[in-house]
Amino acid sequence: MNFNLTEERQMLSDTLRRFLADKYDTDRRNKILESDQGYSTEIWSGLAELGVIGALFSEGDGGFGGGGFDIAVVFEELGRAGVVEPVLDTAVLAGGLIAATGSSAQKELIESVIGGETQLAFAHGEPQSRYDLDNVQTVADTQDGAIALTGRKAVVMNAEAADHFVVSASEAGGISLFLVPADTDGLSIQGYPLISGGRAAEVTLDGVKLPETARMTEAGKALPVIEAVMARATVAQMAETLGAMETAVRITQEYLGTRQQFGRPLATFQALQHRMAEMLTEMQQARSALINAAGHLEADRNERERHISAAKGLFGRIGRLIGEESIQMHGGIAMTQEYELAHIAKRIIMADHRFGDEDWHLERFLALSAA
Amino acid sequence: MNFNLTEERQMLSDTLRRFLADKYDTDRRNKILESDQGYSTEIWSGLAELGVIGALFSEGDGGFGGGGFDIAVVFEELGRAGVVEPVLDTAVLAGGLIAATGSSAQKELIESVIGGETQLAFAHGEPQSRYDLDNVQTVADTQDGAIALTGRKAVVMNAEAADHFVVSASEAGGISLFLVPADTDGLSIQGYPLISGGRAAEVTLDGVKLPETARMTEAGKALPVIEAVMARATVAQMAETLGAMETAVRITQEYLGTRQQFGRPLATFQALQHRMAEMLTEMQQARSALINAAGHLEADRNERERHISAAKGLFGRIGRLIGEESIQMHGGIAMTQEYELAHIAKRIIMADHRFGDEDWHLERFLALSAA
Amino acid sequence: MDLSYSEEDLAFRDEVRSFLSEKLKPELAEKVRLGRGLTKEDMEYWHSALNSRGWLAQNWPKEFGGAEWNAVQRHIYEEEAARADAPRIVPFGLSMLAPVLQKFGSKEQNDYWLPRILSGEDWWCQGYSEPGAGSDLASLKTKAVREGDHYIVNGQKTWTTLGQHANMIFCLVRTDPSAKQQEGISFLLIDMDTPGVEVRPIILLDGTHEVNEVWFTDVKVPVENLVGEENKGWTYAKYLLTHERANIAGVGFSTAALSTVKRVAKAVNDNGKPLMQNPHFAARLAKVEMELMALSTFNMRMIAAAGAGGAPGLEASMLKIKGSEVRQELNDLTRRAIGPYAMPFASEALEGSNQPIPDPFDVGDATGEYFNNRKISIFGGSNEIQKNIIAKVTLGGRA
Amino acid sequence: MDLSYSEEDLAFRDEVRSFLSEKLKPELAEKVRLGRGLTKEDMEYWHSALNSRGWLAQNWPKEFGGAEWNAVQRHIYEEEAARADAPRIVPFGLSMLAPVLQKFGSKEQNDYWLPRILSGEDWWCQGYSEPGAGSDLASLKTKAVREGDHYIVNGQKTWTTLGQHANMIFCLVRTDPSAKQQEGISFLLIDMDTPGVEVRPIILLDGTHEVNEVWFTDVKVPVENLVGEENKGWTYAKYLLTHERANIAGVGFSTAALSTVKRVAKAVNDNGKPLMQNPHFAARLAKVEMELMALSTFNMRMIAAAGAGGAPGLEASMLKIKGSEVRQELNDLTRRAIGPYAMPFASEALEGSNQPIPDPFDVGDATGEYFNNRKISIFGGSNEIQKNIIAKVTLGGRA
Repeated sequence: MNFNLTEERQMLSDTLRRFLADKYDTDRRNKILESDQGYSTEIWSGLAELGVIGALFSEGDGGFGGGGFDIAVVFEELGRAGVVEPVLDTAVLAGGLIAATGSSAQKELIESVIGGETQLAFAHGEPQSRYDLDNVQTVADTQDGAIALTGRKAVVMNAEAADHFVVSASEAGGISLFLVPADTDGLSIQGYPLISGGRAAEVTLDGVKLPETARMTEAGKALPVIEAVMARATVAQMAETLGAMETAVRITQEYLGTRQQFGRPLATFQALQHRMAEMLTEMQQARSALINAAGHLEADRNERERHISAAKGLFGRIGRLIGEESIQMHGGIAMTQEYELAHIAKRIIMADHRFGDEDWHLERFLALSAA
Repeated sequence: MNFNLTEERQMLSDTLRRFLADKYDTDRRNKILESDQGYSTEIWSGLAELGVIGALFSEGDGGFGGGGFDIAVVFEELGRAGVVEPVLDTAVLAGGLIAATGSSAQKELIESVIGGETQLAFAHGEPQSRYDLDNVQTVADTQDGAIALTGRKAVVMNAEAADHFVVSASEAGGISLFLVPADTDGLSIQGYPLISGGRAAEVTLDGVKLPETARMTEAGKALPVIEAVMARATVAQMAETLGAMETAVRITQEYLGTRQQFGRPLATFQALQHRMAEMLTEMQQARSALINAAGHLEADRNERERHISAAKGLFGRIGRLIGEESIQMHGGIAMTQEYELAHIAKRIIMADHRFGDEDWHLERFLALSAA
Repeated sequence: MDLSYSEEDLAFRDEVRSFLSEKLKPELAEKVRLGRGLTKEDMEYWHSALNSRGWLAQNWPKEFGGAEWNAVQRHIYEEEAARADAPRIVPFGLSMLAPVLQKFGSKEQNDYWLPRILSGEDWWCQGYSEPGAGSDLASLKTKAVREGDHYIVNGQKTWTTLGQHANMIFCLVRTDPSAKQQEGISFLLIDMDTPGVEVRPIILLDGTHEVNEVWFTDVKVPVENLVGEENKGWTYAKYLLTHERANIAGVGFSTAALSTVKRVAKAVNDNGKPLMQNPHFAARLAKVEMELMALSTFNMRMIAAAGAGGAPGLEASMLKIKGSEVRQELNDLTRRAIGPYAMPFASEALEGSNQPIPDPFDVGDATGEYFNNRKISIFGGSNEIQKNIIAKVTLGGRA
Repeated sequence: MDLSYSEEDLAFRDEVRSFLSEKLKPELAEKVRLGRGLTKEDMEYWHSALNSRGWLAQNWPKEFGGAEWNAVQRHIYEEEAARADAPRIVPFGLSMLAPVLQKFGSKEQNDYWLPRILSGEDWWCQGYSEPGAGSDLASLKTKAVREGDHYIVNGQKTWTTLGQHANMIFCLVRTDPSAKQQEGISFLLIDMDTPGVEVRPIILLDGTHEVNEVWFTDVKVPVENLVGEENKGWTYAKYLLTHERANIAGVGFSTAALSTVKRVAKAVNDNGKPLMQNPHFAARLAKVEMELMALSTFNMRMIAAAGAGGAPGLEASMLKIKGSEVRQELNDLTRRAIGPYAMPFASEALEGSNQPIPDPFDVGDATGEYFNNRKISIFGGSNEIQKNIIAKVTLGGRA
């Protein structure tokens, strides 16, 4: 057992933190939030140059990391700064799927992803699927060697910016994955902003025609790889949320220390002190759960998913606590859109709406524990 | 709508409170707790003389009350003083069943119950039944006009003191009730003390022979009346718990006001102040839930039971909070057996183990709400 | 004790129902149900409909043209209005300023201002909070200096709800800077069209514009706009804070929110079944419904006690705490229910978001409402302040 | 980062397992599993078995005859001992007094007392708390006045765990009554057979006798029983409080409690199915299991940091808070699981309760344990004190 970061990871963490402290203050981020694109091309290039995207891929795929703790280190820093750029969707989710199961031709994309030139999106969830991974009604129909995809994908993150989509569809009694260029005929997008920043879209696939080379896995066999990549994405998102919680608590501590009420700083009120102590204690639990999850990404499926669900369930509860308490302890100021905490708290709380919420993972943890 | 007590009920409440303040202090009650009998014959007679037992029966049954708010008023005072005498078991449960469904010969017992001369017990729950009312494996077998009861009853309150038992048994595809004198052959008792005071027993029925006149309801038709009387008993127990919560909070407030730590009274520490404010708020919720339950005892079955389950579910949560918080805010002193709060807190918390706990009523509330 | 309605109560309920079904336009109810921002015209329409029926000033004494409803009537209206998705009555003129004028104002002030509140001629907003004050209201700094027949007002108010629609604001201002905190404060009525008054929007974290900053720079206010005596404003402010308790628990809002959650939870698919049947979601919902059932009775008990001359200051604090918890929990459940569809942002303030966002469960901006309603445990005396009050009363004056 | 055990760790685990299966008598494990009170002989037996193996003084440096285990080894022992239902090691001599002696005691003191702790010749108890002090330990009043070669001790200690078995007590006493609270305190070793020492039982609310009052009336203590310097006792007491952190989270106890709950919940019938399948009970259980999984890693991280020279004072407070919450919740679940059978009272102290109480789920005195373990958030620095410490450190010295 060893709980120390390697020197490389510590360096990456430090560099990324400095970059973001320098480039990504509240004003800058609020401008990005208000922009049509929903993220900054400049920041994106900066992250790529720093090697942040490369750190999420293994050496075999052209990166220099890709382990659970690489993901955790990068996303904790992104979360700390409330970064809305689509690193998770492009690199961990869609990029991760290509790395895990793409053909060698498809894998050629990864180089430009790592270089920051290509954006990706994973179109998987559907209006009826909620958080279930195996509920896919989009259909892949093969006739005369050509594949046609028909269906609707819900709340697809980064859809407008994506150059390519990884799309899931029902086929051969299971789920298949396809790599679909964004400009393919029949694929249409209705985009909108998200309350915690960034943009998503409803994606309609109206008989989207694809060659056999678009196929990523053997027909109907994609579910295990989707689950494995989702596990990595969940670790990324939890790390991001942990970073955001650190920021929420830091801002709240600073506010309590300076804001005067009834002639003394809020930090001297014991009721608030004890609630702050509880928040700090819960954050240690969250960090420990994240370590458990990241440390079991290479374990067998049941063990891996049990740790993922235990951790994500805990993050649901703790995230709500930290998000709500940091707003409440501030009072009115935290209710304003332009205040740093408002954005951070929204990211923390809305994290429960991706990759399964607290109850969904509770149910899953029970099922996995009984198995 | 009207939330005031009638003058009679207010008088009964005042009289009973004075009687108990006078006769039932901590020392006296601790002696009762340590006694073999587990309750005081003298207190019992005193309660009967005051009319406390009569207030739980309707005029038609020889009492002068019997409404939901009569029950609530009496038991709130009993709970306030942490009374362990078996009023609930003798008068509300077994007595209530006799009043509700006994033959006229059986009902003659009520006079001596009201007079304080007769003790009763309701032998219904079984080792496998947990809180379910309809899970009865004790069998009533009728041959040649004689009934034989065989089975085991679990945690039967007041069994050792009871002169008569109301016993439930399976018959004719349903549940029947029988009135069984305690000295009937084949009925044996293994008694033990209870952690919150009073005594109970495991009751074995080994071919207990009864005449047809022992029967209380039409064969197999007793469940609705059991449920209705249980609803009254649940109101009684919630009122008792509310009274106990009032005492727990009062003792805690007094302690916080006098106990010095770091040079000032505990009551000046804001973290404790806020927790006390939360306890007081929750107690108002409990009182309101009790009023809802008591006020719906005469409603139709579904409406009545829905309010009972809503209230008892709430009492489970709030009781645990008040019990645990009042101990915690005291510190060590509340951990000692002889301190008033220890007994009161145990009664509050153990109330969750009768008539269905928080989760059981949650489940039931959901079923009743869907119906 | 008796929990049932009398014949008269039932007849009144029928009156309310038929009024609502007649006057509440479906488009307006729809807006309320989906939590969409109401326009000034929407609110004015509803006030005018109630006023025509004599039901706008529900708590005013009859002598001032009020309906003077009893506790049960107010409860019935609240319940029916929530069930029908009627807009809430904007409280600033009707139930905040008016009781203060009726109790402490001059006859001239009452004769002039009260009819204008009823007719909608004046739209009032509240100038209490200041940026530096927060929960510590008495530390306010906005100054009013007497010069001849006028006060000259300088300072800044904040969190002024619907100030963008208002033409009048009632303010707490400091008239004696040398007095101790709670002394030296006066209660002043200010015309917002006076030169030197400036309203600046505050965008809340859900993207809505409902609160404002109001800045005063050398604003001239006629002395006849002083309510009561100079330097006694704190007394009036406290009266205002403790007076309007009827709806402090927000039972009506929560009742409506509960029915929304249930409707949505029946419509959402959760792994092949309605989410309503998911035991964990169902448990959350049942728990908050149990709380609401108790809260509703708690609220009625307190209204009844207040009506009978009781003064439930302590219980009002408890109602506010529990009421906010219940409502916030219900808002949490709605956003929870819709899963990934909780993420789209329906902000008024954001570019590109004038397009409709996807709303497959017909629930409106559930997430926005969740975030927006974090305010109900903060504004109007935070839950922490309420707990201080409860502790002060129950732990023997210590705080 | 690496969460897996090394080869050496795994070998050590096998050693621990075979030791436990050899030395832990089934009757003793059964008593531990059912939470029955252990006799003095039971505890002495277990100490002696560990001592023979060289594993009694797990944290002592080798120079003093200790095992000097690293963090992982201690964690492994803790886990395996809990799994096997081994008795806990009575900590007063071994992990409370001994580290103080080793750091601040004289060579003579160490040479004399340490071997007697290992051999079991002395049974130590702790004289810290006083009736008037509680969490405010520094306000203690027990006085020791120097007279020639002795101190004369007068006063009263309370909550003295297992004091009924002890022949020695280490005490904090006030030697300079004129000094400020935390100064003027000394650390004294007192033979309980000295005239004037009286031990009185305290019966806890679960009916057990595990704590005591200890009264001192003109008790003569030789000056060589002073540890370190006079009036420096507070430093040693703080060292003691911050030193023994390895098991502060009680992960081993909670792991055992979790397996008890699971076993019982599978055996209990809930409306025709095992209670384990009741979604509400299962949810409670899953939630606390998730917490325990995280807590276990949190605990390991802190042990590792402490082993690497870190000083996790803040985190120790957090571990104590969360550890007590997890354990108390598990105790709650066990009593909850057994339904009506939670009510019987297995008190040692009550007449007529020597008969066995019904225990159909073979769980022992679950309710007693639930009530008894309310203490873990109270004793040894209450959770409120822990939160004060956390706030003091993290909110910049304010408290």
